[in-house]
Formats: sequence, C-alpha cells, structure tokens
Amino acid sequence: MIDVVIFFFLLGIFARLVGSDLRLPEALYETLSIYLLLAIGLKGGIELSQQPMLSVLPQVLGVALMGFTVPLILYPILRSLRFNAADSASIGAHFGSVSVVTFAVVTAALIRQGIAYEAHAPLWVAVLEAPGLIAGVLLARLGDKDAESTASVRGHWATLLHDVVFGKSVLLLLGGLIIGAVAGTAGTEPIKALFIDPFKGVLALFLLELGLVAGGRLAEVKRYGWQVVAIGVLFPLGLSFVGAGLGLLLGLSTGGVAVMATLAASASYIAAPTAMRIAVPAANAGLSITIALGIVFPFNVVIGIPLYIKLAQALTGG
Amino acid sequence: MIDVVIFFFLLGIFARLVGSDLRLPEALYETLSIYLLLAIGLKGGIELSQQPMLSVLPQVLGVALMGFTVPLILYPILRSLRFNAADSASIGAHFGSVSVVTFAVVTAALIRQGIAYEAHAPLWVAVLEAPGLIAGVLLARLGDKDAESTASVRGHWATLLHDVVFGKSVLLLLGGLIIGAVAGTAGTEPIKALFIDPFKGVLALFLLELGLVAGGRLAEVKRYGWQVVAIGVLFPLGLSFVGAGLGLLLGLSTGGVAVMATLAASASYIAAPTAMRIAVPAANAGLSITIALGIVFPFNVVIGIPLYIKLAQALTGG
Amino acid sequence: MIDVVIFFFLLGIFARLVGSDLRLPEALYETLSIYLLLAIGLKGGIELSQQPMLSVLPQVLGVALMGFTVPLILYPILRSLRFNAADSASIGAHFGSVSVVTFAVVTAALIRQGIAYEAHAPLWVAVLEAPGLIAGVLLARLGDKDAESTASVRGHWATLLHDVVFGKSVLLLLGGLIIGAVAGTAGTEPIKALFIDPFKGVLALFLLELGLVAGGRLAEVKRYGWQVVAIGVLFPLGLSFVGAGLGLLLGLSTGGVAVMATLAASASYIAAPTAMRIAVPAANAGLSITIALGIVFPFNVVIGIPLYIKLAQALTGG
Amino acid sequence: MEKHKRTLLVVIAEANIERMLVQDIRRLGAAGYTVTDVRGGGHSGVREGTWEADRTIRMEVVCEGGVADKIAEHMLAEYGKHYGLTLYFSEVSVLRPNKF
Amino acid sequence: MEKHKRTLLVVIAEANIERMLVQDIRRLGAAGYTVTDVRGGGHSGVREGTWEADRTIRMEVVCEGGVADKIAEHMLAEYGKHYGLTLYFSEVSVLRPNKF
Amino acid sequence: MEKHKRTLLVVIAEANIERMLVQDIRRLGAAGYTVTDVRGGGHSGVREGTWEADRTIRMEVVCEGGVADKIAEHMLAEYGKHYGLTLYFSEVSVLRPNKF
Ligand SMILES: Nc1ncnc2c1ncn2[C@@H]1O[C@H](COP(=O)(O)O)[C@@H](O)[C@H]1O
Ligand SMILES: Nc1ncnc2c1ncn2[C@@H]1O[C@H](COP(=O)(O)O)[C@@H](O)[C@H]1O
Ligand SMILES: Nc1ncnc2c1ncn2[C@@H]1O[C@H](COP(=O)(O)O)[C@@H](O)[C@H]1O
Ligand code: NA
Ligand code: NA
Ligand code: NA
Repeated sequence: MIDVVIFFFLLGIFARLVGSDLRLPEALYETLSIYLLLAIGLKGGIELSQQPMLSVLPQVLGVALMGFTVPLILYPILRSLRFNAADSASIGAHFGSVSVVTFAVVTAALIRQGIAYEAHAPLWVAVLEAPGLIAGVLLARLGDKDAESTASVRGHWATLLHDVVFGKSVLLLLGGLIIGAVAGTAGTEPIKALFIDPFKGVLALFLLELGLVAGGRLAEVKRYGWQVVAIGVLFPLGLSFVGAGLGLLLGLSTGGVAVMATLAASASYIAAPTAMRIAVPAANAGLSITIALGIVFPFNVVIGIPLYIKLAQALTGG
Repeated sequence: MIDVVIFFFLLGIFARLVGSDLRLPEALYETLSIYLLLAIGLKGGIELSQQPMLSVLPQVLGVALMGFTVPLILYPILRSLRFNAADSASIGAHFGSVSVVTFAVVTAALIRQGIAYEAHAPLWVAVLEAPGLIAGVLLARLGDKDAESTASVRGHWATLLHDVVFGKSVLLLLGGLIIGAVAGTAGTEPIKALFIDPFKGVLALFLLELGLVAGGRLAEVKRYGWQVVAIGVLFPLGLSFVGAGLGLLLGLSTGGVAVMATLAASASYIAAPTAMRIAVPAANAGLSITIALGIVFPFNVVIGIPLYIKLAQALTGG
Repeated sequence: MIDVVIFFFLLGIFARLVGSDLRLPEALYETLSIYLLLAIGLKGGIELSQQPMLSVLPQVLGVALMGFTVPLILYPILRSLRFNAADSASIGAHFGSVSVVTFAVVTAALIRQGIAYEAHAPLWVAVLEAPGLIAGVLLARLGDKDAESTASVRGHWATLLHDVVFGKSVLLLLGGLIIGAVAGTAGTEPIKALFIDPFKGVLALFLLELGLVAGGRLAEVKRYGWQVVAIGVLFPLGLSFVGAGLGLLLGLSTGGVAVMATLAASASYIAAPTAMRIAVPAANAGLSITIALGIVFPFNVVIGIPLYIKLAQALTGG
Repeated sequence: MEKHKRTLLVVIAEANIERMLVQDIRRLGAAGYTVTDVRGGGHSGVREGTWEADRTIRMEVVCEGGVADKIAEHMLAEYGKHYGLTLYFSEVSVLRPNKF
Repeated sequence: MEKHKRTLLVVIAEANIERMLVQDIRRLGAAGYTVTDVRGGGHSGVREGTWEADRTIRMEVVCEGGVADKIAEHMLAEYGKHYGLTLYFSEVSVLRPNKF
Repeated sequence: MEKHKRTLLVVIAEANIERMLVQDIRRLGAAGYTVTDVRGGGHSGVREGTWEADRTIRMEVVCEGGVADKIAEHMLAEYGKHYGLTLYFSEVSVLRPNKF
C-alpha cells in the first residue's frame, strides 16, 4: 500500500497538470521547510543523546567522502553526454548533495514497514549537504577558467563554505540535532505536540507543495528532452548502489543501508540550486532544477525508495 | 450553549467594529482555507471508504440539480426587487454555490449535539460548488446580451467550467475525499495529528479571520440599505426549506437533512466571487459579497444553523 | 536544566551572529504572535471561569498602578544619565509595559519546577500593556513642549488610548480570556489540540524568531555603548523587586510573586515601539528597541527569570 | 553606454484579472512584465487585500511607446468599465533595446 | 487616445505611519494611492521587515503636480525630522484625466 | 520648494543575487535602495516565486545620474550574461538633494 503522503504529492502534480489555480503561499512553503528541518534534526538529536558519540565519527567521514565523490563520478559521464563544463559540474553537485524531504519519505516508509534504522541518520543528512557542492564548484572552476574571472565579486571559497555551513538547511538540522541531544527525551517532551506528532501531516502538506512545483517543471522536461529523463532515472538507480555500498562498509543496519542508498540517490533542490547559482553562474539553473525536482524527486519518492529498501534487505539479508 | 468557534467569529467582528489594527496575514488566510478544504475532504473520504459507492449517486445528482435550480428561483425575485440582470444572476449564483466554513460549523454543531449525519457529506459540498455558478452565468448572458460582447477574451464556457472544477476549492475537497477513501482509516492514521485533531481549533482561527472580513463589510451594508439585509436573512431561511426538502426526498438522516438545509441556505464567498468577477463583470462584486459575507454568513453561523437543525428534527422526527 | 525553548532563542541569536541567511517569513512571525496572545488568553480564561471575579479586582488596580509608576521612577534616572526627555520617556514606557513572551517563559519555567501560580495571570498582562505607555507619553509631553506641536495630526490622547486598548495585543489577550472564561473547560475542549497542546512548541518557534531579531540588534548595542547594557541589566533587576513587592502586597502565591517580578522586569517590544513611534516621534526608536529586545529580553529569558523565581521563593518562603 | 527610450506602463487592477492581463500583454507584443501584490484605495473604496476577493496587483511593463498605447487602450476598453483599474505611462530608458 | 500629464509621487516610509500618510494624502486632495510592503536601506540603516517595528512601505500617488507638491511638503514637515522618509516625483501621463 | 533632478534606477533580478546587488549598489555610491518581492515573466520564462529558486526581486535606487550609470554598467557586465536581469532608468526629482 502506497504511503498516504505520496498521494499528496500526486495531487499537487495533478493540480499543476490540469492547470489548477491552487498555489501554496510562499510563506507557507518557507514555514513548512523550516519546520521539517528543525523537526528532523530534533528527532535525530533525541536519539543521538542515547549514544556514544565516537561511534558516529566513521559514518560522518564516510558520508562526507561520498558526497564529495559523487560529482567526480558523474562529471565525466555528463561531459560525455555533451553537457558543458558548468552544467556537468552543477548537475553533479545537485546529486552530491541531498534532499531532506526524500530522507523524510524513506524514514517514514521504514517506520511503516517496521524496519529499524540508525536514529541519528539526520546527522548524515546535515553532513551530506556541503561536500557535493564544494566538489561541484571545484569541477566548474577547473573545467572553465572563465568562470572565476567573470565572477569577480563572488565565488570566494570562504563565502561558499560559509553560505552552505551556516545556510538555513545545515543550521536548522544541526541546531535541531544539538537541541535534541542536549535536552533529551524528557527535555523535549513539552514541544513534542508541535515538532513530533504532526510531523507526517506536515510532510504531506509539503509534498503537496513540491508536487505543485515539480508539476510545473514537467513542461520543462519536454524542452530538455529524453536525455534529462534518462539521467533523472538512471543516475539515482546507479547512485543507490554507491550509497548502499557505503552503508554496508560502515556496518549499518538494514534500514540504515536503505537510508544511505536513498541519500546517495537523492538530488538537492534547496541548498544546491542556491549555491550553484552564486558559485557557478554559467550553469543553466533550469536544467539542473528540472532534473532534481522534475524527475529525480518524483522518481525516488514514488518508485525509487521501495526499490532501495528491497536492495538494502537483499544486501543485508534483513 | 453557543459553540466556542462562534465566539472567535464575534471577536473578529468586534475587532473590526471598534477599529482595531488586528489583521491576519494573507498567507495565513490562504493556509487556513487550504487546510480546511483538505481536512474536510479527508474526513469525508475516510468515511466514504466504508460505504457502497452507488448509494451516493442519487445524492450527487440531487445536490447538483438543487445548486443549478437555486439561481433560477432567486433570479425573478431579485429582478422584481429592481436589481439589474447581472446583479440578479450574480447574487443567485452566490446562493446556488456553497460556503465550506458554514458546512464546517453545522457539522461541528451536529457533533456537539450528538446528531448523526452522513459522513460523506463533504462530497455534497464539492458537487454543490459549480452548478449554481453555471446557472448564474447562463442567466446573466440571457438577461444581458451586452455582457458577452464586452467580455471578448473571457467568458468562454470551457474556461469557466475548468476554473471551477479545477479551482482550489473543488480540487482540494475532492482530492482530500479521494485520498481519504483510498488510504482509509489505517492509511491516514499518521496524518491525523495534523488534519483531524486540530481541525476545530483551525476552524476557530478561520472564523476569527472571517469575522474581521465580515465586520469590514458591515459598513457596506449601510450603503446598500435594508433590502440587502432582508435578502440576506429571508433568502437563507427560504432556501433552508428547499435543502431540507431535498434531504427528505433523498431519505437522509436527521443530521443529513440539517446539513442539506444549511448548504442550501449558505452563500459562497470563495468560488462565487472569483467566478462571477470573471464571467459576469457587469455585476457589482461589492453587493453580492456584502450579502454573502456581511449578512448571510453571520446570520447562518449565529442564528440560522440552530434553526435548520430544529427544522430537520421536526421534519424527520429525529 | 535549561528549558528547551531557551535553546531555540540561542539558536536564533547564533544564526544571526554567524551571518546565516535563516529568516522566518513575516507572515509566520505575525501568525505566531497572534497564536500566542490568543492561547495565553484562553488558558487564563479557562481558569478564571472557576474563580470569584471580585477577588481579582485589587490585583487589576495594583498592576495598573505599577505599570503607570514604572516610567515615573525610571524617567529621572534616565535623565540623570543624560538621555533626552523623549528618549527617557520612551525607554520608561517600554519598561512600564510588558513582554508577553517573557511572561510565557516564566510560566513555562514555573510549570516545569512545579511551582503554582495564579492561573488568571494573563489578565495582569493585558492590564499592564497600557498604563506604562500612557505615563510615558505624559512624561514626553511635559518634558518637551515642542513634541506636541510638531505632532499636529497625531498624538491625540483618545487615539493613543484607542490604539492600545483595541490594539492586537490587548484585544487578543482579553478576547481569549473572555472566550475561555465563558466557554469554560468543556467548551474549549475541542480547540485544545490547537490552542493548548502545541503551545510550548509554538513558543519555541517564536523564540527562534526573536533570537534572530535580537541577534540583529546586538550590533546596535555596540553603537549605543555600555550605558545601554547597564540599563538593560540593572533596570530589570531593580524592577523585579518592585514587582515582587506588589505581589507580596497583593498576597499572591510564590509563583504569582515570581510572575509579577518578571512582568515588572520585562520590557515591551510589540505594543510599546508602535505606540511610542506614533505618540513620541522625537524618541529614538532604535535605542529603546535595542534595550528592550537586544538586552532586556535575552537577559530576562536566560538569566533573570531563574533569579526572580528564587527571589519569590525567598520572599514567600515558598 | 547608449540609452534607448522606452515606455513604462503601470497597471493597477484587481488580482482577479491578473491572468487575463498577462495574456493581453503578451499578445499585444510586450516581451515581459513584473507583478507586485499591493493594496490601496481609490474611487471604488479601500482594498486591503486580506482575502481573495480583495486583492490588488500592480503590473509594470517596459516596451515601445506604440505597444504601451495598444495595451493601455485595450485594457481600458476591456476592463475599464467594470473593474477598478489605474493606468499610467512614464518615459524610461534602457540599455539593451532588443530586450524590450 | 489623448494623454494628460500628471505627477507620480512615491513615498517610502516606516510602516508605523501608514495610516497617517493615507489620511494626509486623502485630505490634501489625491483621489487614490497604492501601497507595497518593501524592505531596504538608507541613512538610518537596514530595514529587513521581519517584525513589526522594522517594516517599510512604499506608497505611490498619481495626482496633479500641485497636489503632489502639497503632499510632499506636508510630509517632509510633519515626518521628515523623526522618521525615515524617502520622497521622489516623476512625470507620468494618464488617459482619464478626471480620475486623478 | 526647490526640486533637484536625480535618476531612478530600477533593477529586476532573481532573488538569489540580492545580497550581491546590495553590496554593489553601496560600493558604487548610492545612499539607499528599496527592494520589493515580485513575480513576472520575460525572455527566460515565467517566474512565479512560490519557492526559493523561483523568486524575483525589484530594487529601486534614487541617485545621481552618473552613479546610476555606473551601477547599471556594472550589473550588466557582472550579471547580465547568466542571470535574468531587467534594468531601466527614469528621471525623477527630489526635495533633499544631499540625501540622494
Ligand atoms: N491616484 C491614484 N494613485 C495611485 N494609485 C491609485 C490611484 N487611484 C487608484 N489607485 C489604485 O488603483 C486601485 C483601484 O482604483 P479605483 O479604480 O479608483 O478604485 C486602488 O485600490 C489603488 O490601488
Ligand atoms: N536612495 C534611495 N533609493 C531608494 N530608496 C531609498 C533611498 N534612500 C532611502 N531609501 C528607502 O527609504 C528608507 C528610509 O531611508 P532613510 O531615511 O535614508 O533611512 C530605506 O529603508 C529605503 O527603503
Ligand atoms: N519588458 C519587461 N517589462 C517589465 N518587466 C520585465 C520585462 N522583461 C522582463 N521583466 C522582468 O524581469 C524578469 C527577468 O526577465 P528576463 O531576463 O527577460 O527573463 C522577469 O521575470 C520580469 O519580472
Ligand atoms: Na545525493
Ligand atoms: Na447555497
Ligand atoms: Na515591565
């Protein structure tokens, strides 16, 4: 049985395709994304508080390395598909980074199916935001000497790093994690009714919004052609093996391997578009957003995640 | 004892009358109305999932017919009161369509009083949105040959139908209904904490907002005079008999008859104003909104609904 | 152990200090503040409904007198510190009025520590809004004959009084109180899931926002210098004794004395800035907001409140 | 840096007809438009914009004078009678003449 | 299509005084006004508009030149000293002269 | 009441680069700026602004003609190639010449 939140996503896509006037106010979009980031962080933090800190260190390093490597793997493939340097770097960066809502959907699916996963997984998400973006910018600079010179005011590494690390996504995820870890189960009890109980309903609402946005992107897919569809389906499938492999290597649980596969397969549509727009202006923003939000996201949420869970079960015998 | 949500409505009216600076941000207004439509749909859908589909077909037809007929009944009355063709058609259309919040208030009242009603009633609401608007536009076109010619770009029937059927209200109500019906009680359990439990509190907040808007309309009432007040009180009372009659004919429960009476008596202030503004531009928008939101809505919410419930009890012996 | 909501405040300050792009949409800010005012009022009203009305009359009078007196006490001190008449009056008015969120934080702390307080305390908050502002305007007019003449259109006493009494804060607090008192525990039961259960989570979110705003003010602190810091720390400490004294005089419980000390020590950052801007335009708005929100609020929330509770316990032997 | 004369047409209207205005503008030859949500007051009363029937938009279009005239004329004829509508023209200059 | 010269007066000010500005504008003879919520920066620092004391509005008024002058003069005298205030005039043309 | 000629420069651009535009404006000598959230359409398609990557801003700067030219030239060179960007100039007058 399909998770109810997926229906909201499909409703959003449907509304857009039939030309409905339904729009969620921008302030609601922002509110929902702030909520989800904080709530995911908090939940992870509460669990983290019951764990030896040192045991997560190898995971943090492994995840960071994976994020950095993904764009390096994808870049030559994209170049060989005749994308220019800037676009190849930018698309790679989107895949190297991560989609928080995809993470929320996979954990919801795991909970529904009763498959355990490492409860501090939000930490992986926070760690995954930045390295892929850095690798993407590096590739763009190497691939196109011009890029740096035009971007006279911008493009300082320090600025990029600052913007990602102290950007909304990482700050709220890590902020939530730390608050959850420090306050613990008892300390966060009084805010449970806002941050824990309605979580899945809020996720449903956010998926309705993302359906509207993704639906609006489908027209673009036609413009960019079949290549973009192929990338948006095959890259996630391929990357899920990279993620699952890392999960096995780190000795994660079945659910943990599924999460890691999903994180690798997911493409960022919040941090990456903003960062690439500033750091790699020559890249076509419409192209990478169409891939990340118009194809990868729907594919993962509706088709990919069940597969990644199956994959994890097969690999771990779970 | 008056339902607590009514107090919020009165607080809103009071705030406006004393010139308070209290305003709800527009994004909140939109958010609340999206929430209410989805939540009402979901609740109805969950119940619908436990029911034979065919049994609701006569209800759907009956309700659609009622919505279409109401403007036809009101038009000659309004014309005889010296309203012009466009205004008569537009006011009729507002009454032919429906107010979702009035529906929410009557069901809340029924639940409080322990009177059962058909749980799939939101389906009636969704069906009732469009037919009255179509009849209204038809009347305007027949009554004023000019109307069509000025509205060269607009006014295509296909556009009107599309806009209502895929408009926010119907789309969210039906979307919620279908999601609720497909996912069922178990499937919607995880989103209950957002869409079911806080429902009445959100209704209270929305009534506060509607109180502010209705309060702002009261000044207009003075401008339009006593006729408008008479229409806003007598039409609902009269129409409640039409609705109750239909309910009896369809063999509804006591609560169902009360709901049907209320739906007939209610006037739309979301779908109708927008649709009429585009399809019948010659109609005075301020006039019909003042009636629908300045008089009919407060009258129904504070005085009408208790009467309609009494009426249903008397008619069904319930 | 620090209350979890304080962590959200600190996260907000941190985000601002490190230059994060995290911002809460303005519509969310407004929504949260409307929610908090209504919810605080409702909670107090529900309790008030179980109490003899007459017993609160002396408290109402005492609180109003305190609010009016505070600016009169602070004015000469501020003048002797070389602030001009308008600024001295305005800063005094901010302290004479009250911060609703500070009230929410002290009651949360009392609940956590199991210390009882008068449940109708929100009534004190509503009463405290206005008198300090009136005293402040009075002082400004007396201190600077010019002020009135420039403010030709504005500054009518009736306007000022109207704006405060029917302003958002007082209207929602009193509106909530009355609705709570009239509807009682049973009547408000259906809206509990929105207005009572998630309250503390919403407070946490609002503190995140206030942290962002206060963090933005810290740069200003440097501009205004050490005097402003001294005022923002010493005035609250001093005023807490005034409040605690009044609490003892009125025979309040330990928690009640702590609340009263906190209310006295808190400075308004909603009603006061708006009212002073209109009624005392010559006052430097940035200066008083920096004190109220940049220093007094963080000080009270993080350091002051625990001290005021200790003080109340010492004074009442509770 | 050479500058080129263009006309800025500003249209203030109820939000209800935004979609139609955009279609008109496009059809009559403007290359772009920018829309802002506003509130205001005029002959037909105060519009605060707190709920859907009460919203107002401000649209600005930079284009050639002739196009601006055509758009304005069309709008006045089509919507002037029944809708609150404010129109004004202003002379502006741009740097990239073929963009507008 | 005949055009008529009018003046566009733009006022940028803190949101706190919006109500008073509207009253002034009406009293001094303008037929309408349009308000937008904005943010910005100037001599008195950056105003981001994330909470009430920090909000800024932009008001535009199309009216006869003399009325614009009167409004601007009044505003400068009344609010110029104590409030952040930006005023500018621009020549515009309109189609319906008796509307403005 | 003497009036002084200034130039109004309006810049419409994706919200992503707002921070950089503000820095540029300040650096190149403008005393202030005002930003509005807008939506719109142009050569690069429709921008509705319902989520972060799709937001557009409108920035207006009143300054001396020379400063406006410098700002516009810089923006065109720096952002014109890769970002959706609309720029236009308009003649305005102000009352307090040393404010702008
Ligand atoms: N003279 C004016 N200056 C600026 N905006 C105006 C003016 N007159 C009308 N408006 C705007 O146009 C809308 C409709 O105006 P009206 O058709 O006069 O009711 C108003 O709500 C204002 O936003
Ligand atoms: N030169 C300018 N161009 C455009 N807007 C300005 C300018 N100067 C000031 N403003 C606006 O007016 C507000 C108040 O300006 P000020 O009084 O200079 O602090 C600022 O927040 C800006 O929104
Ligand atoms: N001719 C125009 N008039 C007014 N605004 C425009 C015009 N062309 C473009 N814009 C605005 O500038 C943004 C970017 O335009 P473009 O670079 O042409 O895609 C659009 O989304 C509009 O908001
Ligand atoms: Na990824
Ligand atoms: Na009806
Ligand atoms: Na105080």
